[in-house]
Amino acid sequence: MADVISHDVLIIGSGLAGLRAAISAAATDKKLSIAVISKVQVMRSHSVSAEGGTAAVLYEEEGDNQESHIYDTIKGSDFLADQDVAERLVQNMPYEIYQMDHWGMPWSRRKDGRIAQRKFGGYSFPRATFAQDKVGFYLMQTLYDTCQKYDNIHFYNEWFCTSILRENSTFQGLTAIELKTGSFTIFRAPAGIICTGGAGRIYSFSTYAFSSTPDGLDMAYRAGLALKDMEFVQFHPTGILPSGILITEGARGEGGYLVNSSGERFMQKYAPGKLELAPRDVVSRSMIKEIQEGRGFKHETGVDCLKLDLTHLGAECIKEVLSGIREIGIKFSGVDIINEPIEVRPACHYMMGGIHTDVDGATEMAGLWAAGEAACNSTHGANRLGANSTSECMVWGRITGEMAAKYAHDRKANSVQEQQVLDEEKRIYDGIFGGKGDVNPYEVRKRLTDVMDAKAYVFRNEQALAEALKKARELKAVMWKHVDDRAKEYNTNFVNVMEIDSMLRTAEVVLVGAFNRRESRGAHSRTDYPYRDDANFLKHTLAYFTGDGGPRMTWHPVTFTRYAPVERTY
Amino acid sequence: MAMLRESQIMKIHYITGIAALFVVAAHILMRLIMPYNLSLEYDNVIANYHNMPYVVLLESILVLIAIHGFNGLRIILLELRQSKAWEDGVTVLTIVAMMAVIAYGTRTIIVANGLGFE
Amino acid sequence: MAPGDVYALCASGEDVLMEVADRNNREGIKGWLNPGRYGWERVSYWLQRLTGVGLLAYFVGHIYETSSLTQGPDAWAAMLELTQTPMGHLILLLVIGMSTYHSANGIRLIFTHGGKGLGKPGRPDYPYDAVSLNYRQKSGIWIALILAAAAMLYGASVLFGGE
Amino acid sequence: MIDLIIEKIEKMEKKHQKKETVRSSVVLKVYRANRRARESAHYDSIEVPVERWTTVLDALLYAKAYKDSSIGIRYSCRMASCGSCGMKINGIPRLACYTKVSELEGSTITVEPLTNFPHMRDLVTDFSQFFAHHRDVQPYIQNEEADIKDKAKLSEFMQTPEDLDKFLQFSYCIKCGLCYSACPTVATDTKFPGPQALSQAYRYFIDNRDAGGKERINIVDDRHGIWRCHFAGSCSSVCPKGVDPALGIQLLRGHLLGFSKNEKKVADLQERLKKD
Ligand SMILES: Cc1cc2nc3c(=O)[nH]c(=O)nc-3n(C[C@H](O)[C@H](O)[C@H](O)COP(=O)(O)OP(=O)(O)OC[C@H]3O[C@@H](n4cnc5c(N)ncnc54)[C@H](O)[C@@H]3O)c2cc1C
Ligand code: HEM
Ligand code: SF4
Ligand code: F3S
Ligand code: FES
Repeated sequence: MADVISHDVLIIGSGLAGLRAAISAAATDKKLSIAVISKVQVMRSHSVSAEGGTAAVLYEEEGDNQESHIYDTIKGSDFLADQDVAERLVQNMPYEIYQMDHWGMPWSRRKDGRIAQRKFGGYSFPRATFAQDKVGFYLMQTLYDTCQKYDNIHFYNEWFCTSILRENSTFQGLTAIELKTGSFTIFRAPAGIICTGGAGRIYSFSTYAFSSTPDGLDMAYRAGLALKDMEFVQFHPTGILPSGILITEGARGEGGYLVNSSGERFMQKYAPGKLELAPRDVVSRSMIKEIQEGRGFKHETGVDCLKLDLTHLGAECIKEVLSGIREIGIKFSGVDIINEPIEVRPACHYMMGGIHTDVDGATEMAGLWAAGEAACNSTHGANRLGANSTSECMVWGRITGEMAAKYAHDRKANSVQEQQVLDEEKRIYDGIFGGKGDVNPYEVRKRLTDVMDAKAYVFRNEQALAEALKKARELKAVMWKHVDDRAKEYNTNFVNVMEIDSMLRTAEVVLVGAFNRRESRGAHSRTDYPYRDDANFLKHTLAYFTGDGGPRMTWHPVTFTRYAPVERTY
Repeated sequence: MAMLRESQIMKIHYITGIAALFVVAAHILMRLIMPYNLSLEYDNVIANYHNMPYVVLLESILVLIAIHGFNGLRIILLELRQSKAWEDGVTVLTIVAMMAVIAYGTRTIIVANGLGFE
Repeated sequence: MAPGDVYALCASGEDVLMEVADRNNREGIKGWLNPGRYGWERVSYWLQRLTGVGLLAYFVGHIYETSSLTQGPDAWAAMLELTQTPMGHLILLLVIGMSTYHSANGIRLIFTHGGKGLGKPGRPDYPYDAVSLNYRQKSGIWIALILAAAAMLYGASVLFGGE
Repeated sequence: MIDLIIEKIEKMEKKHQKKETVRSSVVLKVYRANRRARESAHYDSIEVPVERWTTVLDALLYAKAYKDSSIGIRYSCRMASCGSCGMKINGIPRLACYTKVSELEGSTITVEPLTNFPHMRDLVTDFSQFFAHHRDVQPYIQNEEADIKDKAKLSEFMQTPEDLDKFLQFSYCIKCGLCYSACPTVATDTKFPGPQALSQAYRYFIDNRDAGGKERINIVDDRHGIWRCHFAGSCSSVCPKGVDPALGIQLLRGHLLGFSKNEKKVADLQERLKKD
């Protein structure tokens, strides 16, 4: 059988959640050996792209308070957030911000030397803590550098995890492929944390890194864990054309306007109270409406869009706090935001859904936790507020790291079930590497993501979703699984094909979830059911794997501790 | 071998470099007080070696440039290959070469100083 | 081998193994051959080296040359016959140029290595132009080159014009 | 007067940089070799369609999807913030996702793996030693207060925008390795930490929250340490993020030489300040 590597805690994914978990596990118990396994080199994780801010209540003496952060989060979620989870997030965040400061995070500062915060969509106080507009990057750097202090953290750069090994419902380890050599390896440990991030690459027009594919989610799904609330996909109002690269919400937080082709600040019509700083689902819907009603611009690629105007902020302000997006604008869109408005369009940006966990981030499998965007502990419900996601990664990274370390403390890695390893080997080497398909897998990916863009975008309806589902299933059935590259070493073709395989399954879960949820809530907006339906749908969607057929769907109750649902206006 | 920190060695390198600039300039200027060809005549040269300040000047040029130059060579060689044998070899070699050149040059100065005056 | 194997090798001090694992794909001094890719500072880098080594070679040669003094006027004259030739003068000219360039650029480098004359770090604005590669540095290199040329001209007038 | 001339020259150079050429297709000349499989190296020429905004990474990924899926390449963020896609493009180390085809001259683009990194396959190189160098310079805050002990007493280190500016630029580094690939010392010296690691040593050295210093300084003050930088400047000229590692290295060396005094006062926790 394959080689075996043993550790005490396995962390899958080296984004913000993964690194925070690694430090917390390593610090909790210095004797444990922690492995961070990632399909990219540590610092290449998608988290480095996060731009705008990390939400936390820091200045109570200046008028902010935690209750308000909790309420904003719950209201933003269209009341689908579990309220105990939102409380946990808000209460833990100040500590995380200061801890990052102590570890060297270059937070932007106010003149008095204290940490600066900016406005962000959906909040009633400026509480997005920022470091210019490269928050995710700096957080990653700070965490990565801090990891270097610990001798008990072992990085496995560029190992692609393929499946979870388990006995009944207890975690035992993983199988993974080392990209460099192509060797198939078993990792054993009593505890594991899945931090594999979001899956936004199932859409074409997306702000995500190319590496944000759902293979981590899919791995959990295939191991029998539920995927929760997958139909809730956030579309960020300002992705630039044609690449989909993000212009941070911080740009609007600093005072940027959205304008339509008649030069009008159209958000005045849709959210007079908050204007451009309404939550993202609201802004994205308004933008699509403007476009549908013919007040959009045409980008030279022929795509409809609107413009984000930052010219009134002045060169100095832009260079000081929005330098990153200025660079992005010039380089990738050919527009210097100091002089000209930039063309934008809503782009797939965040997955509210993920692996079903409880408030501690524990999954349904003993010894296995999930944190970050891959997890769905229901902080964000039907719509996440900007800056709350990096927060979530930090808070649950820490919590799960600590819990996994405590759990692993007096446990040894069990020997794994040989049959599972053989099955997995068969699935990937006979089914995929040795597959006999003749359709180009990359073409399959393109078709799938284009369908998702067209049919499961900001507005959805029954007919479009049904068509998309049909198309996705057709693509799944097509004979496409094959790998042209026969080499063992650094075979990215092989990796791509496995990613595409997982994308097909996950896209199906998203579509079935969206199809079943016959209401409009948060980011999920159905033109055929335009209102929120608390009587029937104030509950989470769960999807279970059933083999080759579609997912088995069930519901899960929402936890309420303080606020009853009310109508959501801004 | 690590008697000096690298920063101390480099300070010496810079100081010897600058000092060399001055002494070499003096050395060259002294050749220019008379026509170049004349300056090379045996008697004139030997006369120089009897002029005590000039002897000091020559000796310091010798020492400064040898230190600076051979340390420079050491730097280049160290960067070329890395293994313990090579690095130790380079260190020993440059120190020995430096001392040999200084000794040989000093011998010339001493002998020339004692040479034929009427 | 596990990832980080090279690191493990460095740590265990196995120099020879590390060299083998590591030399792979190093550019080596071949990289000097096309300095135009990178700019003036890169030119200064290898000119400083070449002139340094050149001067060292001349220095050693010069010590040998003068040592003939000790064997009396005849030996000295014989040595001069060898060195005071057109070829010898050309070499001397080169040495003048090299030492002028090396000294002038060397003084600039001493300041630079001490962090002087480079400007202050601060918020980089796009398009990023490194402050350390500023025109003070570039002019320093040009000045060293011009001085070297001037010194060589003067040297030529002394060496070749005197007859 | 001199300043004026210099400004003029700078402007002229910048204009020169801005040139864009729009083409409808280019030929990618891709370096191919699989080290472990002992395959010998050769170049493949692949023609791909391009548009005004196509980056070299886009072009390569198009080639990978539709022409030759076996091209080995590393990429992730496609927005110049993850540092994956460093490669030599027309002989100069650059980020593929940050280099537009329209910025390049000629209709053939040569792409090769970064030099000075052990080669793995096609455009992919091994970064283990590069990361190890980074780790060796202790790139983290050394301070008794680094880990918050009492969660009930939360406060930040005071840091003015001026304090921040001293190290901010160096913390832009995305560890892409372009500087390492360009540096002529790295090209021959396997033990030299390289511009990335050395500038990170300065980044933490000058951060006013860091109370360490001596040990980190002794690490770089080594036979193969900071002194092996000769200000070739190539690191700064290829750095895509304006880190200017050459500057960081020289400034740190200024402290080692005693040219610069370390006036850094280790920052106070905000709360202690309030009590005073
Ligand atoms: C452009 C952009 C801007 C954003 N800005 C903000 C913001 O301003 N504020 C905010 O709060 N949030 C923001 N977000 C959201 C936030 O960045 C993400 O939700 C968060 O970074 C996710 O972190 P993560 O650790 O969960 O996962 P990721 O950073 O995505 O990391 C996933 C990790 O899992 C690894 N992995 C995946 N699959 C496998 C596998 N099969 N085997 C091995 N390893 C695997 C990957 O290699 C990677 O290391 C932004 C998101 C985007 C797209
Ligand atoms: C006259 C004034 C001189 C000054 C100011 C000077 C200065 C310098 C400086 C600053 C360096 C660079 C060190 C580095 O990059 O780390 C250097 C290198 C060197 N110098 Fe000199 N030098 C002088 C004369 C000489 C002479 C006369 C010789 C010949 C014997 C010489 C030989 C070298 C050598 C061999 C190097 C090594 C090249 C390198 O490190 O890249 N120098 N010098
Ligand atoms: S200093 Fe610049 S070139 Fe070097 S690794 Fe960092 S970002 Fe890349
Ligand atoms: S290229 Fe190398 S020599 Fe120094 S200035 Fe940069 S590290
Ligand atoms: S792909 Fe991330 S830097 Fe190019």
